[in-house]
Formats: sequence, structure tokens, C-alpha cells
Amino acid sequence: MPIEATNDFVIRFANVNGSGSASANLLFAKAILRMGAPIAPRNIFPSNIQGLPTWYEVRVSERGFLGARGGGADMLVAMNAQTFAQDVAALSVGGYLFYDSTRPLPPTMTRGDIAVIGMPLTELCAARYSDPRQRQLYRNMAYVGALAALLDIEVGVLEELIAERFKGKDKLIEANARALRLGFDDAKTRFACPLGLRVRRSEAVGDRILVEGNYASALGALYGGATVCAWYPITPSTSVAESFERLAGRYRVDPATGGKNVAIVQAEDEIAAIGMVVGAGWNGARAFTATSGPGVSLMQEFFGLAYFAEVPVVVVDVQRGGPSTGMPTRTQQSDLILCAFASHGDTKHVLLIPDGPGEAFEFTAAAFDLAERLQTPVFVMLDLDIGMNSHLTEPFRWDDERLYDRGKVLSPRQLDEIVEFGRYKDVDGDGVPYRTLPGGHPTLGAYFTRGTSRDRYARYTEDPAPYVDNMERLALKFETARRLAPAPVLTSAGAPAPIGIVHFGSTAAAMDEALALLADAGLAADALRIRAFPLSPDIAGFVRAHERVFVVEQNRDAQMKTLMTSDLGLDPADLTSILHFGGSPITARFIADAVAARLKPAAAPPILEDVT
Amino acid sequence: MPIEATNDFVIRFANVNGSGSASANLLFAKAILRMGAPIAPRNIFPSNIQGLPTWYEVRVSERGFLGARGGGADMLVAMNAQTFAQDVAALSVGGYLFYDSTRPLPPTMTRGDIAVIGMPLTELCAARYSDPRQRQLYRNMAYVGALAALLDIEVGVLEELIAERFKGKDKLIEANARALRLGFDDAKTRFACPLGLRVRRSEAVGDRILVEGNYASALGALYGGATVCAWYPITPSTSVAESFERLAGRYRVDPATGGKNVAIVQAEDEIAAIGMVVGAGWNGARAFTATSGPGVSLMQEFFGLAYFAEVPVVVVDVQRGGPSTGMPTRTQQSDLILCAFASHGDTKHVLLIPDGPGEAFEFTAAAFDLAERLQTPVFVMLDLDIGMNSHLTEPFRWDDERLYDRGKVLSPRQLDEIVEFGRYKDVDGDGVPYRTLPGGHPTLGAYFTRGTSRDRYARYTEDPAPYVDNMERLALKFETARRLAPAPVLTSAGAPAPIGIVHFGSTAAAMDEALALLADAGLAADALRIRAFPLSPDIAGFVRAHERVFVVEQNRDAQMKTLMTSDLGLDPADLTSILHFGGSPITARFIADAVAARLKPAAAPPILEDVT
Amino acid sequence: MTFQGKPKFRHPSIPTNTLGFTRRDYEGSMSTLCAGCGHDSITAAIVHACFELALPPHRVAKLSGIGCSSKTPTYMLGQSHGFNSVHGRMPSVLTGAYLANRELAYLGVSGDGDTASIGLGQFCHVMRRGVRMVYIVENNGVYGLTKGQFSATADRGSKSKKGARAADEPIDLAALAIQLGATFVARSFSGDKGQLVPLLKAAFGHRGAAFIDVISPCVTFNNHEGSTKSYDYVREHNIAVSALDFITGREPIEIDYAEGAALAVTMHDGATIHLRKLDAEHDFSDRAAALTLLERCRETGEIPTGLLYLDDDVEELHDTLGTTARPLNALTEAELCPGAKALEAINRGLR
Amino acid sequence: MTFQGKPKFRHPSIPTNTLGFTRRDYEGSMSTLCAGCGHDSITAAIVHACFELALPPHRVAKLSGIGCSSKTPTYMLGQSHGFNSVHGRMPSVLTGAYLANRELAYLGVSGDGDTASIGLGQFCHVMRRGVRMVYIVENNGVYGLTKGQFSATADRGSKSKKGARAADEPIDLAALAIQLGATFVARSFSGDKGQLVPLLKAAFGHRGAAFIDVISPCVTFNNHEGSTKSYDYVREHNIAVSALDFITGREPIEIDYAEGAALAVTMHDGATIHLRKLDAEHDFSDRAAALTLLERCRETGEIPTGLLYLDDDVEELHDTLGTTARPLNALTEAELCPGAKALEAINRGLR
Ligand SMILES: Cc1ncc(C[n+]2csc(CCOP(=O)(O)OP(=O)(O)O)c2C)c(N)n1
Ligand SMILES: Cc1ncc(C[n+]2csc(CCOP(=O)(O)OP(=O)(O)O)c2C)c(N)n1
Ligand code: SF4
Ligand code: SF4
Ligand SMILES: [Mg+2]
Ligand SMILES: [Mg+2]
Repeated sequence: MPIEATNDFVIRFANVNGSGSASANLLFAKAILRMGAPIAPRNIFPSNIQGLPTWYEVRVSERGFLGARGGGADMLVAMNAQTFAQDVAALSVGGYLFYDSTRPLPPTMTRGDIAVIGMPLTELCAARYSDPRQRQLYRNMAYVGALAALLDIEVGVLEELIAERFKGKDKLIEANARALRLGFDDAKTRFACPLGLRVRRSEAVGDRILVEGNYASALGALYGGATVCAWYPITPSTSVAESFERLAGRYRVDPATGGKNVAIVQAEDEIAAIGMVVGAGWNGARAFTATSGPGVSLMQEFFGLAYFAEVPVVVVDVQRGGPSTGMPTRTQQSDLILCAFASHGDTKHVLLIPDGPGEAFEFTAAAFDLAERLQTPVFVMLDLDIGMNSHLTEPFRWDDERLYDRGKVLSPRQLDEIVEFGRYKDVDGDGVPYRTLPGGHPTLGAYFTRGTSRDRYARYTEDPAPYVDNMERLALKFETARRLAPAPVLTSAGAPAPIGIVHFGSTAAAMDEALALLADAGLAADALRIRAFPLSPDIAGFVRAHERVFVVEQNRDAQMKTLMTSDLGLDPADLTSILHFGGSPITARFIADAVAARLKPAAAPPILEDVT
Repeated sequence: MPIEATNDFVIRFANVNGSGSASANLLFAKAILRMGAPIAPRNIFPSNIQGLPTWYEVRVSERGFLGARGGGADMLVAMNAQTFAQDVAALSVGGYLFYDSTRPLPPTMTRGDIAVIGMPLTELCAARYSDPRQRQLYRNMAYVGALAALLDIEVGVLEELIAERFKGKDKLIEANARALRLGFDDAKTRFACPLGLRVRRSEAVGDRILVEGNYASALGALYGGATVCAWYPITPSTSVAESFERLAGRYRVDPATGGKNVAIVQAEDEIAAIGMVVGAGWNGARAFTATSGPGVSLMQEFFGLAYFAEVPVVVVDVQRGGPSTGMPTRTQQSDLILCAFASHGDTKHVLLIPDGPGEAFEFTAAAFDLAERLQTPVFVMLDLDIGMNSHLTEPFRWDDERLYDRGKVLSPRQLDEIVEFGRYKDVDGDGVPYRTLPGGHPTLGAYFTRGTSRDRYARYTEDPAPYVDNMERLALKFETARRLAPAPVLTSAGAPAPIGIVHFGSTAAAMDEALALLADAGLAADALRIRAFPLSPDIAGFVRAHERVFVVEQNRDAQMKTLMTSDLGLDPADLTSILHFGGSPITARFIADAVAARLKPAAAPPILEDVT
Repeated sequence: MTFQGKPKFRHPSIPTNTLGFTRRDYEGSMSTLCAGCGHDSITAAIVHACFELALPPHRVAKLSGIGCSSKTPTYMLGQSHGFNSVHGRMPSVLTGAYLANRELAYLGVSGDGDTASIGLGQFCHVMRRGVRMVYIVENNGVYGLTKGQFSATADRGSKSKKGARAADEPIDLAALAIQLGATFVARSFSGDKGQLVPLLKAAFGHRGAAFIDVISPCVTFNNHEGSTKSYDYVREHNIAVSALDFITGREPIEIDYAEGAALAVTMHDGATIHLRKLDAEHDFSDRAAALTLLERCRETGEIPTGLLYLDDDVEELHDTLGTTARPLNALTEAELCPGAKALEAINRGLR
Repeated sequence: MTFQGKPKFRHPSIPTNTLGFTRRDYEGSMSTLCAGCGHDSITAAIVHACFELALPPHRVAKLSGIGCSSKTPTYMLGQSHGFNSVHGRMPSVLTGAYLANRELAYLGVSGDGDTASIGLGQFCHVMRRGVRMVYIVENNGVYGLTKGQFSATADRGSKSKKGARAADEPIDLAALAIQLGATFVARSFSGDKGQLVPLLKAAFGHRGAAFIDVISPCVTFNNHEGSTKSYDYVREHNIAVSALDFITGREPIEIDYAEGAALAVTMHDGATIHLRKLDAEHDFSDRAAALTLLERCRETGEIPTGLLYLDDDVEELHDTLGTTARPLNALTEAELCPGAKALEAINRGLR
């Protein structure tokens, strides 16, 4: 039986990278969004430039479940011969296979339990376009048109999107619209449209926006007042810096002089990038870098310097599959420990852990306040799923009254007024000392910054007492950070629940649905989403308040659990790990199944608590 | 009352660095050793080359308590005007002050409760030597002579040591002996010798040797068959590589050809050093580097590569005071977490944690076996106290029957015989795959090594399943490492004891004495010394077997405790930290006091459990 | 151990080299680079050179960093061990491998990002250390694998000449290599097989650090402002906000020109570069002359190709170190471990 | 903010500069280097130059890496902010600082280990980027602070000349700087105040990347084989197995010689280096000529001192970036935050 579903299905596009499909697929997704139905598109792409398989998955969910759904897709748009067989095999029973029937499909290549929809796309385009590049591009547009017919997507919405995209280039608008129509019309004549899968106008999206986390983070840096960005390209973080550059080109050009109110440098490597950020932070600019695991590894020495010399630094770490070069185009949450304890010696760092683009925007902006307030590195822990996929998100908001918290910087006037300046004195009892900026007061407040031990007046010393004093102050400062960092967010089951689920970051996208699945199975659970390290004491309270607590992570080694036991003194025996680390985004089904399986009394937990 | 003690006191030399005192002080210490009395000499030196205060402390302990004793010294040899006042203030009540009385001592500079012994050293030498350098060098020798008289050290032993040192250079022997006699004779005439502090011939030393941990580690690398050493200078690890170079110059020169059976390269930095080690390890040589915290930070990316690409690598980390440049000439145990979880992504590394030069030798040699057996990085975690101070140690031993464990390397012949070679296949169920070396078989066994995900046959893949399979095998390999790593060492109180003390590394030097102090106070305690990460399950057993367990660490953040809770699943609430991180070696008094204080029912533990 | 090759059965008409290997025996797995990428031409040239030199494939070790260029070792010499290490650090890994076994031939493959940006320090030091290897930079002036950011080498595709700096001063890796003590330094073009293959063969024969800077056009990323001609079409048609997602296969650029001649080569994006092939006039034994030549060409915007500098009187790393002639990785306990008796003597000295 | 200095009261006879500061106002805390270390002479020269230039001390930022040389910023300009960063990475930290505030004068101090070994990559890139700064390497050919290992620069103290490589090819930082695009490149000797002070003053006035390689003898570590003359005595007398623990203070080496002249300088260990002071003949505006000069001198073993290369037509980093004229660190919400309305428009674009 073909699947019947409206505004609740998954469609998967199988393409070859570099074939122009990304643009067409995005157009498709956006049209559904414009019709008001919530969507969650996800890219699965290889670590190369052209010619390898790439997939694009769009989940449509009226209920607003926007995590990866898992399981097979309901419909497959099979545009890649290389992966055809495996793609077809992965289709759900009752699903729909859409393919280019220019060449006939050998019977061995299909299945009996799916609906097969063949359209001679290549042939259609070959007839109309002579330029091979045009053929390929318009073939993509044609299948979008066909899908519109098959899924009942309003073709007018698609045309509107095309018109917006090519605004001012009427010839292109027309050409693209024509290709779209070509597919649409052909499908209408060829098939009984629509299929069992349908898109229907809805109000479910509301005023939400569709946006990538990396762009949101860059926007946060823009709004947060970043003036220096030093970076080195690395997947999946590159688009943070590149978006920032584009945004700055639009919003940071002085209208009077044309001068840029920003400096963006593509450094020679990550060590130089973080070095520039440290130099700029020391010199009073809001500075950041964006990188991924290998960059974080390379930056370690500088993180220790910034921690110990107390220099504000913002780092956006878009996590990918590790270790080493690992899986550069896959997602993971596996840099937690490295970032939390970055560098040798006793160090602890502040991590902000957004759940998606919305918080990526907020937390990146907030990171600059926190870094300056605390005079220390602050990490914004994104991951590839958040960063490089588009997510449906509440619109960004900004309070125009909001002022940047530049932290404890003594102005020349204040220097004149105070009795005594001690760069590393804890004047306020919060572990955060006062600093001065180079070039300010002509005779007061200059001090020497170094990574070596020094006393409260920034004088070099090798005495144990001032060293210990300073290290204890830094530990106290970390307690201040604990107070300032965003608190965890509770999703309550309503009624008292024995099960508690702790999660963080991109897992949030699947959590509501997982909770619903569990509730359906009679397992009511509360969920607590961690949003920062140092960890809030509320997390300990949550653990104590539940009989059974699961910690869901997208890494192999239960890194958050280690942070919880280390930072909060929780008993690891009270925390059951659910670990997903294959590089694809975690799904609600995975979480719900794992929780349920572990609650079965018979099931002895395997040594290594993971599942693919 | 002047202190009276025989073979049980601490003498502290206050000098200026670069003044030649180190040689003289070592001579002094060695003489006591030759008389058979156990000694523990320790250097406290600045991070500069010349002109700053430096101290040398010799503890003489017939009972063999060789940790730093703590508290004031019993005798002070005050040769540094800069620190005179503070040095005198730190002398024990009833202690002895020996100083250069060429210029009179202002009465404000001394104390009523100590014995003051002034000798006009400068004057004596000025009368005899015209060359200023001779004056200074022989002044040092003269005070050693004077101390011999004052402390009843056999002057013949000193002469013997001088003769050994300058063997073949009779003029120098004579000149030094003369200076020694000058001090000795002058003291005899000037003071009532000996003082209350005395050295007496003893059998307590036995056949033990006096040696620095860094030298021992280098010797371990020599015996362990290291053929490639790539390094970059950094205090306090430099003498590992430099000792290795000296040893190799003696033991690794082919007698027939003069060719060196070793390659030692001073790299341009730590990243290059570890890169060379990785390249050499990949190509079948036993290779190592020696470094300290900043180097470990810089090497992170390569550690991840070596972990994931499974390349044997040995790293000697001589830990110093962190974070950042920190206190380069002070000791700490604060790189544990960084090394254990080095690099981004899910990584875990093997650490060997020697307690002194004896194990530094053994573990460094063993590290090469382990690294090749496991095909992974192995860290030898020394610290400055072990590495740069001389310790009384059982003589090194080597079994001539011992063969190197080169691990699972398939020879060309084996390749011909096996059905199928899969570089990352777990053939034996221990998680350790087989490898081949470049240049071996002409047509079989070549594979491509990379830091990206791959399948069991070393073929690049981005599929989740083989990735997870591989990561689980690596986790299993870590369990194999757990079995192979040195087990913890128990020091039992004899009778069942409610108190357990977990410690590791250089803390061992103070632990016997701490246990004795506690026993004296009626607090019988067992001690367990951790010697490796991954941690032995015996540690969990030890924790369970004791009512109250203390974990003694020389760092601020209780890093070993974090490893214990993370790796063994122990409840942090069951572990009470005793933390010492001021950069001086931990003392028995500190440990005993801290344990006792925490056992007092009233004492609420402070948030930060440390004391200077 | 058998070092002799064992070629599989094959048709007798396929040409073999003196070892009995066919060209196919020097190939690797299929390239996943963009159609027409210059790097694939270089791969072909390396395969060709190794085949003609009849190098036993298993006696070659191929190492690289990270990048499209650094992937190419997978596509060549499938019977050689390879090591795709980390970004910019191939020089140190290769050095370590060379220390472990001085008997193999070492081929280091890198990109301009890999070498001139993140790896510049290691590049300089491996040259001055005199590691015996063939070090190739597949130089396209961009970061291919991360989608087309500028690298630190000359913006060779740029039309602008005098004073035309792509933001920062471009790095001339050949000039640096000469200055830092490399003893074989050459430059070529990916499509100039006639020049590249002999250079490669000579480099493999060199007893020290051999460096070849190979200009290798990236067909996909052509970021040169004002030279977007052939890509305009695609760009305009792109709906995605993000960069290029449509890449058309191109024919690789192939050239052939005479010694001493100049050649203007049109790149895929329509930009032109000016090559000049060195002739017998050029005294490649004179370091200063080579440097001056490069400096003068920099001023005129011409790119000299060919063997720029050669010093045959090499002191390579193992010479400097005085290492034994045997591979260190082949030494055993007998040579390495001084034994218990020596240790007893050491103990005695420590009392 | 008041940028005008407020000199403390002092005796009217002490000379002051146009800002009213005395030389003392440009000094820092007491040096902890070895007596006679060349680095201290350079410190004195910097103090002298800043005093004579009447730089407002608080408008100078001094940055360094790690090493004896990198400690020296503590000993100068006590009223300037300083940053003793990490080993070899001063260039990037300085670059960042410069990005944050283009109005200050930046002084980067480094050693040959710090710059030519671990820091070589950053050194090269900071030069090509055209960061406006004075970058000084206090070049002693060794790692002073870690006790005398060879560094990657020329073994200048070595007696041996032609073919005398201290194991590896020495790095000529001045030549590299020129090649990489530094627009002010000079070399001097720590003890040649007469030459060094004017060079420093000129460098501070330069609108781009100014580099000065200053040969600065390490009085303590003289590892040159065969030149241990003056240290034999001490070495012989040392009982410690470990390195030197006896260091005698020396007089710093001071020299004074005319333009165009050559001077043989005897180092503390008895070795000799041959300096040649450039004269008006040298065309410092010709990059190729400067490189050739350095190459020729390398062959003869002479060390040319003076201004090697100068290009006044500078495009420095902020020019390239098109940054606003105001220091970035002084911008406020008004200039930086696009505000809620713009955000609403952005939201609209994302639906
Ligand atoms: C430490 C690190 N930083 C960044 C990256 C991302 N990265 C991969 S390839 C590459 C650039 C490659 O450029 P190039 O060497 O010129 O090779 P091409 O692709 O142009 O052949 C970068 C920056 C990485 N893999 N590792
Ligand atoms: C990452 C790192 N590696 C190594 C060191 C140790 N170290 C300190 S100074 C120094 C060398 C300094 O040499 P140079 O720059 O020539 O300065 P000099 O002391 O000769 O003036 C080294 C290797 C360090 N501090 N940090
Ligand atoms: S992106 Fe450029 S360098 Fe990379 S494979 Fe494609 S054409 Fe080659
Ligand atoms: S060791 Fe050398 S460089 Fe360092 S302070 Fe002493 S003389 Fe100067
Ligand atoms: Mg490139
Ligand atoms: Mg130096």
C-alpha cells in the first residue's frame, strides 16, 4: 500500500555533488515552507568537490518534529546512478521512487513494495536545451516542477521564489520558470497527481524562519559587536566566517567614508588565527575565530595563554566527526572535553551550547559579553548539523536598548581616581580583576601581560603563594561564570516523571519527538537541556529528582557525563548514557528506543553503550 | 637550643644561579651518599640563566624518607645576599646559619634562636686567588670543605669524588682539593666541629644509585630500542633528549663503521617533533619525543592522528607548573587530562606514570613495547621533581633475555601465507589490528594510512557503520591496554585500615613518610599508587574496600579524580581530594596534615580543596 | 624479504618496464577530483615517471597533507604505502619516515595551502635539513577542498600584473626553497607532461631535497575578480545562497612548448598566465642567479619553468646525522640494547 | 582620554625630549639577563631611540614570544603595555593587536629560536601581510633560555666559513623578509649603537612591516665546536654532569665603524664574525639587488649591516583591508550593531 500522508513525510534526494541539485532542492524545500508547513532539510555530503554522492533530505512535519526522523524515506528522488540500488533499498515500504526514466530501469533495480514514478527528464531537457550545462541545470528545475505536481505543492509559490531569487534578471526568471513548468506539466499529464504524499497549506510555521546555524552564529557575532575575525577555512565552520564577511560587507561599512568597521583576516593557519584573536582581545577589540576539531587541537597552547593571561576570546567550534580528520562532513558532539579543559595545566573554560540557529545567534552575541566580563575564552559549541543545515527557528530578535558588557576595563579617568591598580587583584570578590587597555592613560595602568606566574600587580614571580592565590582566584572566577552562563532548560512531562533525560545541543531537535514517542509508550519523561559549562547546580537537582537519568550524547565516550561527574560531583552510576556517534544527526526513534531498551529489566547494558 | 641530629636533617644552600654553586653542592651531596646515608637533593631554580636566586636543598634521612620534608631547613648555607633575610627567616628554630662573614652581618639580619657561623670565605679566597673566576669557583669548594668539618663529613670521601671527577687532570684535582682543604682547615680552627648536625657512616643506602629521572628515562629509551628521537628544547624535559643523545653517542655507534644506530633531530618546534615521531613510528622505527606542557598542547592534532591512524608513538611529558608558560621551573602533575584525552573527537590515550627514576627507566623502555603492541601513542608522565632532581633509587636492571615486543607487524612471508590482509580488522578479538611496513612485500600489504574514517581494509569511507565499527574497536583496544598497563602498587598498613590513600607519580617520594606520620597519629592507612591510565579495576576495588578514600594530587583541579570517576565509574563523593599545586614537591607533612584535618568531624571542607 | 616485483599475469602486448611492471601497476584507485583538475594530470605524470624509472612500487613511500592535492597519492602507486597525514605537516612526517628507513624513495605531495599557508614553517625546515625526497606542490593558488579561498601563493590566474598583489604578497615557493637550501628546485605546469615527467625523473634521482612547484589549475574555483567569465553563467543560475553547487567537467589543460619559449596559457576561467621555459642558457648551478631570475620574472609577471637550481654536491640529512647505512627500522636488540653488563657499569657511575 | 604625558617631578638638569620625558621614562624594570648579554644593549638602543623620537610611551605596545630576547620588553618602556605571549607566535598576537587599534606603535621583539625555528611560518606571513610594526630579532644563533642549543639562524660565531653549515642550512631572516614582502629590512649588531639607534628610529617611522635582524652575542652559550677557548677553563672546573652552572659576567661587546667599512668582531668565545657596513652605494630600493647582495655575502662569509631594503610606497594591512580610520576597539554599539529593524529585514529574507 502506498503511504498516505499529508504534511508528514520524508523525501530524500540522491544527487551527485557539483551537479547543481543543491539549488533546486532548496527551492523545493522553501516552497513547502512558504505554504506554511514546517520542514527540516538536511544535507549529507561527501568530503570532496565534485562527482561523489550527496543526499538531501526534507522532512515535512505538521506537528513540528524537526529532528532527523530516521528510518527510510517516504519518497526518493533518485538522481544518482552510483547509489541507485542502495537508495532504493532504503526506501520505506509503500514509499515512492521518482527517477529519470530516459534510460529504462532494469527490473532488478526496483522493489515490489514501492510505487515507481519514472519521468524521462534527460530526454525532456535534451529536446529543449542544446547547451549541456543548461540541460543539467534545467533538468534539476524540471524535477522540482514534477514534484510540485506530484505532491500538490503550489507552483505559484515556486514561481514566486524563482522571481525573488533572480530579481532584476528577467531572462533567468523566465528560463527557470519555464523549466519548472516543463516538469510540472509533464507530471500532470503522465501521472495521477497528487500522490498519497501531499503538502497542504498550513499555519504551523507561523513567523518562523529557515536558517543555517553558521549564518546565525555569524549574525550573532555581527550583533554582538565583533570587530576582529581571524580564521582559517575548515569544514564545517567555514561558512561562519564567510557569512560574517558577507554580513560585514553589508552592515559594517561606514556610510560616510566607506571604511570598514571590522577587520577580517584569513590567517595562514589556526594557530595564527587564534593568536590574532588573542592579540585583538588583549587590545580591547571584540574578536573571534570559527573553527572545527583540528583547529581546536592546534589552538590549545593559545587557549591556555588566554585563560591564564585573562584575555577575552570567542571561539565558535562547529564540531564534526572526529578523531583526527575523521569525518569532516558529518556531525558529532565530541569536542566537549577538549574544549572544557583546553591546554596543559589546570584550565577550565566556558562553553555555550546552543540547540540550533536561534541560540547560535543569541549565544554567539552573548559570548562576547561573557568573554569580556570574565576575561577568558568562551567557546560556542555548534556542530555540523546545526551549522550547515537549515533549521526552522523563531525569528531573531534584538533589543535596541541592549548595551555591550565590556567588562571591567578601567578608563583613564577611573585610573586617575582609584587608589591603586592591580591587574590581578580580586577587588569585587568575584574572581574577575580589572584591566586597562594599551594606549589609554599616559602614565597609569600600564602592565605586562604574560603566560607565566605573577602576583596581583602583574609582576613576574615564581613564589608559590601568589601563584596559588592567582589559581584560586581563577577557580573562583569559574564559579562566577557558572552564575552568568545560561541556565538549563526544562521540558516537563507535566505530571511527576521517574525518568529524566539530560541532553544538549543539536539533540534538542529530536527531543520533543522522542518525549512524545516515549509518552506514547507510557514512559513519561522530563528532559533537561544543558546550555553551558560550567554546569548549573540545577542539573544536579534534576538528577537527584529522577529515579533514572539518561544522558544523551552524540559522541562515543560520554563526554558530557564526564563533565557532569567532574564538575558537579554526580555519581556516574546515576547516569545512563545513550550514545550516538555514527555522524548522522541523532533521531527521536533512536533516543526513544534506547531509553525503552534500557528500562527493560532483563537488558544488561553492554560495556560500550552505543548503538549505530 | 641548637638542633641535634645525625643523618636526619635538611640543609639548604641559597645561591645565585650561574655562580658555579651547583657543582659544589652536588659534590657535597654525593659525599654524604658515599658515606652511606640516604639523601634527597632538590633544586629550586629560576627561569633564567644567570644572576637570580636558586636554592639547593639536601635532605639526609637515615630512615630513607626522601620526599621533600617541608618546613624550615635545619641548616642554611647563605651565599646569596638578595635572599638572605627571607632565607634566614625560614630557618628552623635551633637551626644553623652558615654565611660569608667577609662583610659583617648587621644584627637586624639574624635571629636569636639560631646558631650563626660566619666564615670570611671571600676574604680567604681573595688572599689566595687573583683571577676573579677562580675566586668564585674555589669559594664554593671552600664552603664545601667547611661544611665537611662542621657536619663531620669525611674529607677523604670528598677528595675521592674530586679525583674521580677530574680524572686525568691532575692539576685540577690538586687545585680543587686545595680549596676544599682551605675551607675544612679554616673551619676546624675557627669553630668547634662538628655541630649538632652530623653525618655518620651508614649502610642505609645499600647499592642504590643517585640519578635524575630524565636521565633514567633517556636510558630507558636507549634500552627500549628507540632509534628515532625528535625533540624541541623545553624545560624541564630538555635533559631527556640531551641525555639520550649523550648515551647514544656512547652506546649506539657501530664499532665497525662508526655509523650511528640512531637518529636524533632537534626539530624546529614541537609539532614537527611529533610529526617526525609519527612518521618514524609509521615506518617501523621506535620513535619518541620528550616535551612538557606547552609542547603537549601543540602536539594535540598529531596525537589524534596517531590514535586514529594507529601509529605507535612514545611521548615523555615532563610536567611543569601550568597553565600556559606558567612556572617552567616548578613541578606539577597537571597534564593528566590533556594527555589522557588528547586531541579533538573521542580519543583516549595510554599514560604510564612512574614514581621516580627507577620506574622512569622501566616505563620508558616498556612504553615502546606498549606503543608497538597497541599501535597508539603512549605517554610517560614524568614531572620536574622526578625529572630534574636526583633521587636515590634501586639500581637499574635489565634482563638480557628480554626481547622487544614489536607488536603485530606482518612480515612479507606472513603476508604470503595469510588469506587476506585487512589493516583495521580485529583478527584476535583484542581490538589490535595487524599492520605492514612500507618497503616490505613487493605486491601485498600496501595500504593507505589516513586520519579520516575508513573501513577494515583501510579504504576511505564516510558510511556510519564502518566508522562506528572502527571506533568500537578502538574502544576495545583501550580495554586491552588496561590489561597490559602496569598495575597499581599497594602499600598496606598491615592491619585492616579504614583509610585509603590513592596517589601517583612523584608523590610516592613523600608517601611512606606520610603513612608513618599518620600511623604515629593513630591513623592507619593503606596507600595505592596508580601507575597507568587506563585505570586498573583494582583501583575501584581499593576505593570500595576503604571507608574514607583520599586522592592526593599535585594539581588544582583534581585531575586524577576526574579520570577515576570517568574511567572507572567511581562516585566522586567517595573520593576526597588532597591537592597541592604551588609548584614545590609535595611533602609528607602536607599529606598527613591534610588527611588528619579532613578526618576531624567539625572541619567543613572548603570549596577548593587545596593548601599552599 | 623479497624485493623483486611479482607482476600479475597480463597480455604480452602491454608495455612493461625493466622490472616487468606495466604502467597500470603504478596507478592507484580512481580519482575523486573534479573532471579536468590539474592535479590529475600531475598524478598521471608521476605514474609515468615512476613507470619509466622502473621504481619498485613498494619501495616508494608517498606522503601528503590535506587538500585535493593531498588526496592524489591515493590515485597513484597503489602498491606503495601511503600516508595522508594532517594539514601542512607532511614535511615532518616524511622526515620521520626517512629517518626510520633511508632506503626507500619518498614522495611528498602537497598543495599550496598545505605548504605555503599552514605548512610554511615545516616546508622551510625540511628544505634546510636536506631530507632526501621529491616534494611536489600542486599549486593552484586556492584552497580547493574548502571551496576556493585564496592561498598564499601567487594569484597566478590573475590578469593584473605589476603591483597586482592578491591582497598580500604572494609566496614564491621555489625561491624560498632555493634560499633555504633545497638542492634541486624546479617549476612546471601540470599540463606540460613533456617537461614535468623528465623533471620528476631527475628529482627522483637526486640525492637530497628536491622540490617541484607545479602550477595546477583548479577548474572549479576561480576566485579571481574580473575573471569570472566562463562561470558567470553558472553563478547566475545558481539559486543557493551558498557557493557553487554546479560544477561542469572540463578538459584538463595540456600544453607543449619549446625550451626558451614563452607561452601564454588561458586558464579555465579565462585568465592568462605567462610561462617561460628555461633553456640551456640558464645556469642552474648558480644559486644567486636562480634567485635573481625569479625576482626579475616576478617583476615582469612571467613564470619561469624548468630546472631552476641544482646542487649535486649534496649533504643530505643522514650524512649530517652520520646514521648507519642500514635502515634504523631493521635494527634489533643486538644493535640497540647495551645489555645488563653495560647497565651495571652505568649504575656504578651513579653512586 | 589624555594622551599627553605627565612627567613626574625631576631635577631640571636631566635632559628631556620634546614631550618632557627623560630617558628614564623609557626604561623598564631591571634586566635579569646575563651580565654582558647583547640583548641588553639592544634594549638600551630601543630606549634611546624611543626617547629621541619622543614617542609617547603609552602609545607603544611591545610584544614578544618566549626566550631571553623575548623577556627584554620587561626591561624597556615601563609605561607601555606589554605582552609576553607564547613561543614563536608573537607575529599573530601583534597582528591581532594591530587590527584592534591601528593608532599605536607596535614593537615586536623576538629571538632567533622564537622567529626562525618555531615561529618561521608566522614570521613569513606577518611580513607578507604588511603589518605596520617594528619587528626585531635579537639573533644569537642559539636558544639562550633553554641553555644553548643551536637555533636555525647562521652560526655566526663559527670560525669556519665556506661550506660551514651548522648541520643544517642557516636561515637568513633578512633575506626571507625581503622575499616575503617586508618593506623595511635592515641588519645590525647589538653593540653598534651608532648604527642601531638610527635604524630603529627609521623603522618606527616606517608605514609598514619593518624588520631588523640584530646580531646579539650570547655571552653564556657558545656552542661552536673548536671555539670554546675562553670557556674551557670554566668547563673543566665544572663538576656537574649537566651543562654550565658557572657563568661569569662579561662586558657587552661594543663596536663603532664607518659606513662602507668592514669589521672583524671577536665574540665572547673567541670566534670572529665579519661585518660590513653598507654605504651610500647600496641601492636599498632594489629588491633584487638586496637579495643578490645577501646571497653574495653568504658565499664570502661577510655579514652586511645597515638598511638592506626599503620600499616607501607601502600598502599596509589596514590599507588592504580597507578598515575605518578609527581604532576598532573604540567603536560602540552605534557603529557596530545593525539593530532590531535590520534584523527584522533579515528575518524576512529567511522565510
Ligand atoms: C588543521 C586543519 N585546518 C584546516 C583544514 C581544512 N582544509 C582542508 S584542505 C584545506 C586547504 C587545501 O588547500 P591546498 O593545500 O591548496 O589544496 P587544494 O585543495 O587546493 O589542492 C584546508 C584549509 C584541515 N583539514 N585541517
Ligand atoms: C612551545 C614552547 N616550546 C619550547 C619552549 C622552551 N623555550 C623557551 S625559550 C626557547 C628558545 C628561545 O630561543 P631564542 O628565541 O633564540 O631566544 P634567546 O633565549 O636565544 O634570546 C625555548 C625553546 C617554550 N617556552 N614553549
Ligand atoms: S576543487 Fe579544484 S583542486 Fe579540488 S578537485 Fe576540483 S578542480 Fe581540483
Ligand atoms: S643565556 Fe645568552 S641570551 Fe640568555 S641572557 Fe644569558 S647571554 Fe643573554
Ligand atoms: Mg591549492
Ligand atoms: Mg637566540
